[in-house]
Amino acid sequence: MSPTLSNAQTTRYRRMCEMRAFDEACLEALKRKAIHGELHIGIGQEAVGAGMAESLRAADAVVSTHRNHFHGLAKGVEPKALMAEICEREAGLCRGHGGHMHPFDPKTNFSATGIVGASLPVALGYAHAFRLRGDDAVAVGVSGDGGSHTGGFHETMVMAGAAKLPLVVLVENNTLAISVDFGEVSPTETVAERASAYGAKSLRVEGTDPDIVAPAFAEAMDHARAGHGPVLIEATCFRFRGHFEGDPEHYRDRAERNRQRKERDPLLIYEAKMGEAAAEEMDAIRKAATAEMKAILAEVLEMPMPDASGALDYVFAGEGAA
Amino acid sequence: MSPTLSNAQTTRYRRMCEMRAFDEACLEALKRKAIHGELHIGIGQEAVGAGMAESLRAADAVVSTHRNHFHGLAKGVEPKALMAEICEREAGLCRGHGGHMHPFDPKTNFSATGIVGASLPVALGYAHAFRLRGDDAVAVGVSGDGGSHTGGFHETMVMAGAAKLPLVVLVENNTLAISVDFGEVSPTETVAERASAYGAKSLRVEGTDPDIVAPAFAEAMDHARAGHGPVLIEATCFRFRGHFEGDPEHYRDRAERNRQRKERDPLLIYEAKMGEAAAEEMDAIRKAATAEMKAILAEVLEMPMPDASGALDYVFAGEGAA
Amino acid sequence: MTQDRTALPLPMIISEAIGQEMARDETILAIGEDIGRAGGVFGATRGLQERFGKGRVVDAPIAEMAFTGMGVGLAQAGMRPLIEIMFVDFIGVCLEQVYNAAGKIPYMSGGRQKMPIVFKTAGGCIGSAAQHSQCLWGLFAHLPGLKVVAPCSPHDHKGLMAAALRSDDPVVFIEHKALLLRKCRDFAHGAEVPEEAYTVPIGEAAVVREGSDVTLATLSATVEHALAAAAKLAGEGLSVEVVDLRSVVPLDSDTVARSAEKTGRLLVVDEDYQSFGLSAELTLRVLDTIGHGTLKQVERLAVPDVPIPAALTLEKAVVPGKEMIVERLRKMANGA
Amino acid sequence: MTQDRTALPLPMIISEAIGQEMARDETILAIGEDIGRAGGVFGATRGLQERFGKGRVVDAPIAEMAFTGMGVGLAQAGMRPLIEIMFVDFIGVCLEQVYNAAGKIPYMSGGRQKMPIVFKTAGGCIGSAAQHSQCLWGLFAHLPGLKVVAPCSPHDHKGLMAAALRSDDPVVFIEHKALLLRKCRDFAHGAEVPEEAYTVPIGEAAVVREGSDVTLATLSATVEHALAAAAKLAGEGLSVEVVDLRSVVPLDSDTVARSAEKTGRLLVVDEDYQSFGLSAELTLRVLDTIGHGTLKQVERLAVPDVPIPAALTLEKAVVPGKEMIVERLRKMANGA
Ligand SMILES: Cc1ncc(C[n+]2csc(CCOP(=O)(O)OP(=O)(O)O)c2C)c(N)n1
Ligand SMILES: Cc1ncc(C[n+]2csc(CCOP(=O)(O)OP(=O)(O)O)c2C)c(N)n1
Ligand SMILES: [Mg+2]
Ligand SMILES: [Mg+2]
Repeated sequence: MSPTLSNAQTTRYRRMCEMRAFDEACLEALKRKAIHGELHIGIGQEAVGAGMAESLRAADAVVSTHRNHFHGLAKGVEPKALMAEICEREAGLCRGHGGHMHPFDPKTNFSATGIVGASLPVALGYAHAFRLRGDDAVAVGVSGDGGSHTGGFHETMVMAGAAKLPLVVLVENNTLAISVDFGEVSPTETVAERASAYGAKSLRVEGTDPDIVAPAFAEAMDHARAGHGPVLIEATCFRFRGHFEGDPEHYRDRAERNRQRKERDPLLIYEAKMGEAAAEEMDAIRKAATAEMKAILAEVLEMPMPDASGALDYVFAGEGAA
Repeated sequence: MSPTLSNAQTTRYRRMCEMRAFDEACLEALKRKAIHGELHIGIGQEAVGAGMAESLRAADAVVSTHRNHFHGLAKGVEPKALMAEICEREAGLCRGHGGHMHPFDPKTNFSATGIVGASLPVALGYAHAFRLRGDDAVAVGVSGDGGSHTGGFHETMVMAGAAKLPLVVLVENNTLAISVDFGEVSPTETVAERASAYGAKSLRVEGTDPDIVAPAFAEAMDHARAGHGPVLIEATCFRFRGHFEGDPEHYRDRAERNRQRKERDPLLIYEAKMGEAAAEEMDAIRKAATAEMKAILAEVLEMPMPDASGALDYVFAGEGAA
Repeated sequence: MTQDRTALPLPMIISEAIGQEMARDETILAIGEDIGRAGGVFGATRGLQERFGKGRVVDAPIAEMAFTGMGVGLAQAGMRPLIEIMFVDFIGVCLEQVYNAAGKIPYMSGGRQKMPIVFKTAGGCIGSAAQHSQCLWGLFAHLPGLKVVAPCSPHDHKGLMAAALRSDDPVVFIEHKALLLRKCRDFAHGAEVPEEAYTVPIGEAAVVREGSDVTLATLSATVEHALAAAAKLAGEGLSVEVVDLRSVVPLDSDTVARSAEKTGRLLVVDEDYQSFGLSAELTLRVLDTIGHGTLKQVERLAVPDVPIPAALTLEKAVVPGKEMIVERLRKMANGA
Repeated sequence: MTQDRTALPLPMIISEAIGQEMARDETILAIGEDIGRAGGVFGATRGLQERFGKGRVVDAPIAEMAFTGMGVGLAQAGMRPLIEIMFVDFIGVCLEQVYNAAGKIPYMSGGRQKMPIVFKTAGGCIGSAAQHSQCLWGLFAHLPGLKVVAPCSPHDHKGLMAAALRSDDPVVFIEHKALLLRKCRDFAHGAEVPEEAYTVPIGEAAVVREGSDVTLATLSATVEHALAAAAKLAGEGLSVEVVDLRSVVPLDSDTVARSAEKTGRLLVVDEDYQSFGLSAELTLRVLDTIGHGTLKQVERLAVPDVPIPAALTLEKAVVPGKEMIVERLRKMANGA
């Protein structure tokens, strides 16, 4: 049987499946009490991650938020090291010191922060470094819709706009900041339209279809890479789960949520779009991704926790094991 | 001899003269070592102050910046109490505890801050209070061009815009933030054009002529007072003196500064505009204002300093003399 | 009164206190993220928006700099705002208005402008690592003009919240996330909470367990760990007096001093970072009061100046809990 | 070398240090308000933009949150940024990136990401009241992961700035405005500054005047007041040993302890707020080292937990200067 999906389609779908499976494995890890803090899951937003992944180069940087697993995978962070970090293991990306909100991977120029809005200034720093060194790399700062209201967003856009730095600010607008509806607290209907206040290029896409996200994100990256200045790209999507695991979600209607879960699932959307003919092929991709992430989780759960004796290491440089 | 100036013109010119004379008296006080800290002078920006004064009501609030004397006078703060505070006297507006950057006058709803950008959130608070109580008062937050780049500016505009609060943000664009040229660090040519990012009404005026500022500011106040939401009004002007007294001004060309001082002096502009016929009348107004402020300064310089024994009072409510 | 109020979760007690004060005084209003429709991420403002409307219980965007500053403007406009900073860790984005404005304006205005603001926030460790686990009361306490409250028992939460809302001074009110997840009856002390409004005065420590061998002074969730440790050690013949400080500013070091003078030993336990914070200040004030060299032992146990790690194994090694306290007290008892 | 380098203003020494390091290491760059064209409001970066260009000496807009965060991103990108926060008082708008990111990332990354950032800022009182006169080293010191330096002498300014720029850790470098207005020769110690680059190790206190009756430990501009006070009291027969701490983190309490053990008396003087800061931490560490009750006197003199007032008469009453120090030392000598 010859494949129905093109290479690009296969990659997009595979990436989404991996991101979904990764977060499902995190949910399993939580259930098994391998994670003892707050956990933010990206299910529903995979098309954004898959769309980004395509045009990110190794030298580019991505600075993400509290909801960062799929961005990490998109940037090429090793899934096992990431999962091990999320599960607080010694072999984790950050030796179990960082945890799920604070992955730092100097190898792939990927990092994140648990403070809303704080990702963007850090991305701005990368952008300045790239420009100064004459690298043609681009820095991507990720924010949610909620983060677009922060002072950090503004200050970053002001500086990037004035200096025309190679920065792409990606706003994932899932309409909610925990319980707060974007429509109720935003003075504008979209985030993208605020780009004009910064002389930035503006793009707005439906973020549940990687075939829409990928070319738009590529356009943004090309623009920034070519030295034409920052881009503000808004991707609309839907947050499937509570803000954090354990969120009682008193603030939203369960039926409406379930309806959206059905209608705006990037995986279902892509499966429907590819049609019956591709069903088997896609099923295999999905199963493979699920199996891979399950295997990773199984392996991670066997890994040792950091030894308490190292709890004081790494506050300053030169402390602790190399 | 019947007067050449209309009542409105007289008032505008008189207010400008008072503001000029007030700041000149501050310079004199500094020379006499009656002020021992940093001092920011508003000379050159009086047309903005006079333009505001007209449509400010007692119940309105003004929250100003480090460069605040003329805004205080515009809001109706008692000049002697203000001067006494600037000269660190016990009879000052704040008993000599605040000083020139930190005047607080609950009677007129006037206050200021020495932190750039920090005036605007405070004004937002007044605006929320006014709306909540059903007062038809308006809150005015003042910022310089430099302050428009701060996160506080953005967050304030976001909240005011979304809630359509009665807030007027007045940006005095004197093109400089200390040494930094607006044109070099702003992503937009004007501040006013950023209003669209907040669904706010936008106005931009030349701020050296009170006949231009006054109606524009009135329009802004009316808009906000009528419940139509926030207004961003930018007034262009020129900072005559160093950022602070003692500023060596290495960063700007002296000849160019002197040229602008001649061409963009609101008092000279108004005098020229009113013509030869008004010269004598205006001269009298100016002399009266100068004499008034000199007399106030003389009186203030005789006032006692705060007694050291009170240095620990007023940290918490109920401490110190009533 | 048939309902067993000790079955209530602590957040309900807090929202009850706020609701009673808001009903009493219409100048009180609350602003913060998720405090309205969601009733607060822990439920500590549940029901208030329905009761008092969206103007008095404002669901704010993530714009802490704006809405902490709003607190200052509201106070200047004659209101009594409660500003919620969801987690105390986020104070880095908006400390400006808290310490340069709210904390200083009463003084800068020569007493002419009061600042009745409550900055309500949650601190403490429940496993969320370096950016969501801090206490930071030591930071606020260093900055003049702020009262800093961190209660433990349900009874104190209600009374101190009421006192904070009635105070004319800015009060930083730091709840502990681990306590916010509890019901009243899960507390070892102060589980009974009257339905009617009352206040607990800010600045008075409480001896929550009497003892004769050593004084343990602490606050917030650590009081519960301390009580558990004391109960355990009682079985081993060690009698621990536990003092709940309840506030960091004002700091009631006199109560601690009296206790330490009696027991002859002092251990200050602090979930905040050890250095340049509460533990040294309290210890030194106690020593200055009762005389240096008069106590047999003076020690402190706090987070050893490291960020809070993610892994449970590491976290347990740096955040003082019951076990760590027991161990230290045993060591002290053995004279080590 | 015929030029008398002691005629140079202190800021020239600082810009010399930065310039030498930037020339040595092209990953170093500087971002801040007015540091480029104007050369810094005190001149501490004069000439650097001309020399190294606008990409390495960036005149920033008033957007501290953005450019402190840039520091973090630059460090992650392999650069060594110097970020200038003009006055330390402004840290309230951008503390977030300093303590939640720069201070914690080395730890949060398990040692995999270093953070070589210098946060250069000016503190101290020169008459500009509550929002422009603070020191705040106690605040930074409470937060883990930050080294905190506050030099006094020109010699130390140069050597510690070089050390800070070479350090792989985030360093908060706090200058004092009053010192920035001086020439080298106006300093009572360390006025001679070599032209060539050198470092002074971060974390070592210096005994800047030997004495036998009492130890006075302090830092920054207060060292100069202390030396003046000591000189005056020498004439009255009181021999004061003055220790310049030079950094708050690491805190070299050992040097202070050795001195106090010798003199038998300790006075810690601090221009920062007294409570929950440097003075209690240092005092307690010294006592813990040499034993409680071993010193005849242990006192501290600091800003008494009030905002800095505007009026000179009030300011003098709360900010420790030469007179206040003399008075306190006399009192101690008289056993009061
Ligand atoms: C400065 C700051 N304020 C508040 C929070 C608490 N918080 C964490 S995530 C979040 C909502 C973020 O919403 P959004 O940016 O839309 O991202 P999403 O969760 O939807 O992905 C909030 C309020 C925080 N982490 N940092
Ligand atoms: C947050 C903050 N950053 C920096 C400063 C130092 N500072 C005081 S005034 C000023 C320039 C302000 O420029 P602008 O807003 O244009 O007002 P102008 O002085 O021109 O009236 C700066 C950088 C400050 N006070 N607060
Ligand atoms: Mg969202
Ligand atoms: Mg300006």
